[in-house]
Amino acid sequence: MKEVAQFTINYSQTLNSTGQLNITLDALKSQGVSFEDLREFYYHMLLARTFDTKAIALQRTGRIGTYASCLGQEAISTAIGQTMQPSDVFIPGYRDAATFLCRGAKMHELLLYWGGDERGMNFEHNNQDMPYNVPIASQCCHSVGIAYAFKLRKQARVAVVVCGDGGTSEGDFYESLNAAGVWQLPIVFVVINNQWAISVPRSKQSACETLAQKAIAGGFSGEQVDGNDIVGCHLQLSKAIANARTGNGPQLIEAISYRLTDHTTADDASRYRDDQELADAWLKDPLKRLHTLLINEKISSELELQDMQTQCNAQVEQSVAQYLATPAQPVSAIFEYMYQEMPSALQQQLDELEQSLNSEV
Amino acid sequence: MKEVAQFTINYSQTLNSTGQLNITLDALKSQGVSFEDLREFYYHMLLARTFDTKAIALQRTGRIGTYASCLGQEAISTAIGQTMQPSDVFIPGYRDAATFLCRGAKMHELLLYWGGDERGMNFEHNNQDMPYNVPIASQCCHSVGIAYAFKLRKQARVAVVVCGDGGTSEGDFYESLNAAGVWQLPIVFVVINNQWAISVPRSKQSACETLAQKAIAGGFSGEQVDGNDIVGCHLQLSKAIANARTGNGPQLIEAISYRLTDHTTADDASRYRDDQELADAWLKDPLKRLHTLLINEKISSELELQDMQTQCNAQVEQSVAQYLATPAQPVSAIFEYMYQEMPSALQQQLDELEQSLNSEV
Amino acid sequence: MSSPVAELTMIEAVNTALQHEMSVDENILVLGEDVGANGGVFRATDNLQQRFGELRVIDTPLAESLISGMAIGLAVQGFKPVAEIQFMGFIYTAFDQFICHASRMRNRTRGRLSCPMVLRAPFGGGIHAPEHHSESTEAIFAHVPGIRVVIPSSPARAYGLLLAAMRNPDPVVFLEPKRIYRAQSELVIDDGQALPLDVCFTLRQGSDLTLISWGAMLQETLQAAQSLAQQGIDAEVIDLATIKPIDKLTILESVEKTGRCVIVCEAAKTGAVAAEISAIIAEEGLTSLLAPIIRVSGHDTVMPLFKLEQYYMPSVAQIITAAKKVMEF
Amino acid sequence: MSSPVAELTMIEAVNTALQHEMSVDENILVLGEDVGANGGVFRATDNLQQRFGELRVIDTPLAESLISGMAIGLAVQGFKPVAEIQFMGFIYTAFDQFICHASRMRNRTRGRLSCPMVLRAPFGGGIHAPEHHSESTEAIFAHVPGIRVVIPSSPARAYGLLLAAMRNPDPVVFLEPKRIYRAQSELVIDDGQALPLDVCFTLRQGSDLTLISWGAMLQETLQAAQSLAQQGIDAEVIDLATIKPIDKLTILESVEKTGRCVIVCEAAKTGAVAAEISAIIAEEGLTSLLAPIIRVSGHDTVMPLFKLEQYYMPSVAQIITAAKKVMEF
Ligand SMILES: Cc1ncc(C[n+]2csc(CCOP(=O)(O)OP(=O)(O)O)c2C)c(N)n1
Ligand SMILES: Cc1ncc(C[n+]2csc(CCOP(=O)(O)OP(=O)(O)O)c2C)c(N)n1
Ligand SMILES: [Mg+2]
Ligand SMILES: [Mg+2]
Repeated sequence: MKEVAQFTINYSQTLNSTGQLNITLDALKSQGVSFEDLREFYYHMLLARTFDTKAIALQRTGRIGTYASCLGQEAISTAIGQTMQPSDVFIPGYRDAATFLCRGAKMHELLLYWGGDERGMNFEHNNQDMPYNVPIASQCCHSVGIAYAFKLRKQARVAVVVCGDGGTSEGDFYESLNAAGVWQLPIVFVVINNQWAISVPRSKQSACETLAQKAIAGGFSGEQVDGNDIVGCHLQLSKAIANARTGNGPQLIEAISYRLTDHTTADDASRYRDDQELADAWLKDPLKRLHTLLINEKISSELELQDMQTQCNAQVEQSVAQYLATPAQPVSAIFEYMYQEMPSALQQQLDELEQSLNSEV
Repeated sequence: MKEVAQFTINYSQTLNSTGQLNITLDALKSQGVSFEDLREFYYHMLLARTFDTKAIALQRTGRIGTYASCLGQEAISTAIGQTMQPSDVFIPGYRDAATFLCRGAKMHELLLYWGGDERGMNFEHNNQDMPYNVPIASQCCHSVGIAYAFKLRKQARVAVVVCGDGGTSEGDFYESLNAAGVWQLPIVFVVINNQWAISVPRSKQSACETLAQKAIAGGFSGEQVDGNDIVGCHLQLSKAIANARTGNGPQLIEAISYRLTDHTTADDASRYRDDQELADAWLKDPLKRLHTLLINEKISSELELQDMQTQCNAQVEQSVAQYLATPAQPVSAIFEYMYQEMPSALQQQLDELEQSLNSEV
Repeated sequence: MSSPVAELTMIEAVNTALQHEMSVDENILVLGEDVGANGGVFRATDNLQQRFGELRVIDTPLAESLISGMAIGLAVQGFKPVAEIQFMGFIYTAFDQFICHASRMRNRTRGRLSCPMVLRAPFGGGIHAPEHHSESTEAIFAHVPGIRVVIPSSPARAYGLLLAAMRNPDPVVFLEPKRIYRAQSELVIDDGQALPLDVCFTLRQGSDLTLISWGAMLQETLQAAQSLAQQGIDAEVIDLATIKPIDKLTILESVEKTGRCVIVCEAAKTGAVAAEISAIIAEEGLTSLLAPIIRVSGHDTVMPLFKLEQYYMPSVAQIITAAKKVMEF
Repeated sequence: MSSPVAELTMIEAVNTALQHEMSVDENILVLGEDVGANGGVFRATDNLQQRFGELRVIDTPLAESLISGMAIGLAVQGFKPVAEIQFMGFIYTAFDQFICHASRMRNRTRGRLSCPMVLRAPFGGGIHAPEHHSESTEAIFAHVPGIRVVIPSSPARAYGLLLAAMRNPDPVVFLEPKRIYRAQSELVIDDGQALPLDVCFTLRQGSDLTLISWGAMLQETLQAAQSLAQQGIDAEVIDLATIKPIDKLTILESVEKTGRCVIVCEAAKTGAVAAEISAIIAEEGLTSLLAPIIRVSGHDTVMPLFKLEQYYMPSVAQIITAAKKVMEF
C-alpha cells in the first residue's frame, strides 16, 4: 500500500460575522483593498439588496414575473462583479443580479428580463457576459468554450462561472471541471453554497464534507471561503482570477452563504425550512458586518451610509420607472431572432399570426 | 486559513509483474485465498483469453460483428467475477466477457450478442445481471437504482459497476458517484483504467493524478490497485464488497491496466499508439505473472496448466459450435419484445412486413 | 366500503392517484427533485413523504439523468418508480437514459429484464413562467419506440390514466398540462379504476368536422366547438390522451364521418404530434377527406418570455378560423 | 488557379470540406472524441490535426454534453466550432445543450450573442454495427426551433452542404449517412462553392409520382425509381437534404404535378420527418392528391441487432410496392 496522492481543502474568512477583520487594515491595504474599495463594496451590496427588495415588491404587484432573490448572497456576488476585469466574461445562473449590476448591466434591463421581455438580456453596455441561465449547471460547459477561446487567442482574460450547491450534482458541472483541468483553462468556478436547492438541504445534495473538494475530480484545487465576507471573497477571488489569467489553470471556490428568503417568489420555504435556522443565518448577514466595520473603523459615517441608501433608492426608482415606461415588443419579435435571416416558412407563420390578430381587431 | 478536509489516495499491488508476491502464501491463505483459488483465477483468466482470441478470429471471418476485446484486462475482470456473490448484481460496460463468464453467462450467449442476436443477453442462468451497456458510463446510474433497491429491501447484496478511464469523463459517472454517496449505497465502482479511450490517452482524458480521486467528489473513498494483479484485485475488491455489504457505503477502485489490442475489431490502434508502449505493457501481462507464481510456488505443474489450456480450448470450441448451430430468430422477434403486449399499430406494421416478405418469395 | 368521492383539481387528482397506488402497491416509489417535504413545486406529491416515508418518497440530488437512470435500476429490480422531472424544460438530460435504456431493456434482454417506470413532468405554457418552464416537446418522446406517452386533460382522466401508467409493464412518459392543474375541479371517485391507455376520448360528438387535441389545449378546443355550434357547425372533439401509441381507429372513424379535421396543439408546428395525426389520415383515411387538414399550433419559435406568450399559444379564435376554413372548403 | 478536382467518397468529401474551410477561415475549430490523431472513427477528420494543430483540432474528454456546451461557448466568442458526436446514438446527452442554448442564444439576447456552430454526426443503419450505432432520430432535431438540420446524400452534396453549414450564422445539425460514406465516388470540385441550405434537390424528374427521401435511403429510392421506369411508371425523386427548415415549395410543386407521393425514410415511423412532409401536403397541397401519401419507413421498434437488421431497413421492393399502390389507387 503506498500513498499516491494527497489533497487538502482550506477554509478562509477575513471579515467575521461580527464585523471584525482578522488582519489589520494596513495589511488589507497592502493587498490592494483601499477604504474606497470597502465603501464601494458596501454600496454595491446595498444597491443589490435595494434592487432585490424592489423586485420582490414588483412581483407581488404583478409588474414582473417570478423572481429569484439574491438576499443574503450579496457579498460573494458583489465580490465577483468587483474583482473581475471588464474584459473578462461572467457566466451566471439566475440569482446573480448583484454581479450583473457591478458588471454594468442596467437595472431596467434586469427588470425587463424578469418582466418577461427578452430585451433585458441585450445589454446596452454590450459586453460579452452571458445571459441569465436557467437550466442548472449547463452554463459550466459554456465557460469551458469561452475560456478555450481566450486560450486559443492568447488573451489574458478569465471566465468566471457560478452555480449553486444543487448545481454541483449535475453532470454538466463535473464534465466542465474535468475539461477545464485537461486544458488548464482560465476559469474560476464559484459554487455559491446557500445551503438549499429549493427544498433540498445541502446535506442531502452530497455526502461530500465540502463542495470545494469537487475540484479534485477535475484535477485542480478547490477552497472554501466565507461567502458572506466580501473582503475574504474578494481576496480569494483576486488570487484565483490572477492565477487563471497568468496561465495557472482553473480553480474552484465554494462560497458558504445562505439563502435568506424563499427560493423564488413562487416558493414557500416555510414548508420545508426551520425558522430557527433562518434566524441564525441572519446573524451572518453580509451587509451588517461590513456596515459594522465601516462605522467601527470610521471608514464611513452613519450619515454617509444613509446617504448611500438614499442614492440606491433613487437609482432603483428611476430604473423601475424606465422599465415600466418601456413599450412592449411587437409580436414579430417572437420570430425575428430565431435565425439571422428569417426562413420563408417562418415568415409565413408570422404573416398568418399577424393576419389573425388583425382580423380579431 | 484553516484546513477543513484532507484526502489521500493509496495504491496497492500484491503480485508484481515478475510474478512475485509481496506477502507470504500463508498470509494470503489467512486472507482467504487458497491454492485452489489461485488455480481457479488462472483458469478463468485463461478461459477469457482463449474466448477472446477466438472471438477476434470469428470476427475476422465474418461469423460475429464488431468485438471489444478484453485482452490485458483479464485480472481485474476475473477478480470481479470471482469475488462477487451470485446474488450480487454486475453492471457491465461492453468489454467484460471475462466477468460475465465467471458470473455464469454462457459463452455461446456472449457470441450470440456479438453476432447480432439479442437472445445473447437473455441469460440462461437468469440472474439479475445487467446486459452489456454501450453508451459510456450510463450504466452507473442504473447501479444507483439497483443498489437503492437492495437497501430498501434490506438485502445484503452489492452492485458492482464498471466503466473505463474514458467513462470517468461522462456526467452520468459523477452524478452516480454523488448519489451513491448521499444514500451510502452498496455499490463498488470499478474504473478499469486501460490507459486509452479509443485513441485518447489517459493523460488527455483528465488532469487528475489518479482516477481513484474522482470518488472524493462523491464523498467517499477511492483507491488504486494494480489491475493486472489478480491477487491484489481480489483482496481489495473483497474488502470493498464486504464494506458495501455491511452498510458502509460505496467505494471506488481504479484498476490500472492496459488495453493490449485495438479498441475493437473496427479500430486500428497503430494510427495513434506507440509500438514501444504496447511492448512495455506486455511485460505486465496478468496471465504470465500468475503463471510464474503457480509454477514457482509449485501450486500447479506445467502439465496441469497445459491441461487447463486444453480444457479452455475445448470449452470454447464447443460453444462456438453451439453458437453457429443456433437457428436465426424469426422476423417477428423485432417486434415482440418492444412491449409486454404488442400494441395494435405495431402488430399492423409486423403484418405488413411479413406480407411484404412473403410476396417477395 | 364506498370509495371516497371528491371535487378535485387535476393536481389533486394526480396526488390522489399516487396516494392510492402507493397504498395498494408497496413497489411504487416516488423520486425526483423536491418531491419530499416540499411535495413537489406544484404539490403533486404533497403529503406522500409524510405518509410513506423517506425511503419510498425520495428527494434526489439535482441531476435529471441520474433520476431517469436510477429509475431504470429500480425498475429492473422489480420496483415501479414514478420519477418526477420538475419541468419538461429539464427533461432533455433525462432523455438519453430513457431512449437508450428504459425503452430498450425488455427488447435488449428478450424479456429477461423490463422497465415498468413512469416519468412524470408538468409541461406546456400559459402560466407566465420563466424561460424553459413552458415546453411542449411531447413529439420527441412520441418518436421513441418501446414507450407510451400519456397526457391527461381533466382531473378524472389524470386520475385514471396515471393509475394505468403506474400499472403498465412498460415505461410511460406522463405529461401533465400544468396550465390546467388548478383550472377546474370535478368529481373524482378514488376507486382505483384505471382508464385504458390505448384509446382516445371523444369529448363531444359532432358530424361536421373533427377537432383533435390533447392536454390544456382542449380547453380552447372545446370553447371553439361550443362557439362553432352556435354558428351551426357541429364539431366532434377528440382528446388524443395517449400520444403513443396513437389510437388510429377512433381518429379515422371520426374523420370518415366528418370528412374534415383540424388538429390543435401547443408545440412548435414542425414535427409536432399534429403532423403524425395528419400523416395517419393522409395515409389511411385520405378518401374520407373533404378538406385539407389544418394544424393550429405553436410557431416554429422558442416560447417567448411571458410578455408575448399569449401570441405563441393557439387561441380560440384561431381554431374557429381554421374550422371555418375547412368547412368552407 | 484551377480548383482541385477529384473522385471522392462521401467521407472524403466531408474531410475535404473541413480542410477547405479550416484553411480559409481560421475561426473554424473541430472538436470531438477521437477527431485528432485518429482522424475520427470514420476518418472524417483525417489529417486535420496534423495540418491545423492540436489547438484547432481538439480531442475532447469523453463527454457529449460538454462537447455540445463547449461549442456554444466557443461560438458566442466568435469561433465556428464543428463538433463531432461519434455516432448519433450518443447525441442525446448533447441534445440538452443544443435545444436549451444553441438554438436560443440569438433569441434570448435579442441578437447580442449567437451560436454559429455545426454539430456533425454519422447516422443511420445498415452497416452491421453494434447497438446504438444505427440511429436515425433526425426528427427530434427537426422539431427544435432556431436550428437547421441538413443531411447530404452524395459526396458532392456533402461537400457543398457542409461548407454552407459552416458558413451559416445559426446552429446546424449535420447528419451524415454513414452507410454511404464509402458506397460510391464522384467528381467533387474543391472550389469552396457552398450549396443552398433551403432547397430540396430534385434528383430525377418524373410525372407520375413523387418519391421523397434523404440520406442513404435515396439509394433504394433511386433504384426503385429506375425499376418503376422499366415498368412504365415515371417517378420524380426529391432529395429533401435540408430537413429543417423544409423547402415546402419544391415538394408542393412536385406533388401538384404528379398527384401522388411516397415518402421513404429509415427512422421509426411514428413522428418521423416523413410525417411532417405528409402533413404539409395534407395541409397545403391536398387538392393535388390523387392517392394517399404512403410512408415507407422503419418500424416503431428499436433497430434490431444486426442479424435481423435488413428486416428493419426499408427495401427497394417495399418502395416499389408502395409506389404501385398509389399508382393503382
Ligand atoms: C436542469 C434543471 N433542473 C431543475 C431545475 C429547477 N430548479 C430551479 S432552481 C433549482 C434549485 C437550484 O439549487 P442551487 O443549485 O443550490 O441554486 P440556488 O437556487 O440555491 O441558487 C431547481 C431544482 C432547473 N432550473 N434546471
Ligand atoms: C456515450 C458514448 N459516447 C461515445 C461512445 C463511443 N465509444 C465507444 S468506446 C469509447 C471509448 C471508451 O473508453 P473507456 O471508457 O476508457 O473504455 P475502454 O473502451 O477503454 O474499455 C467511445 C468513445 C459510446 N459508446 N458512448
Ligand atoms: Mg442553493
Ligand atoms: Mg479505456
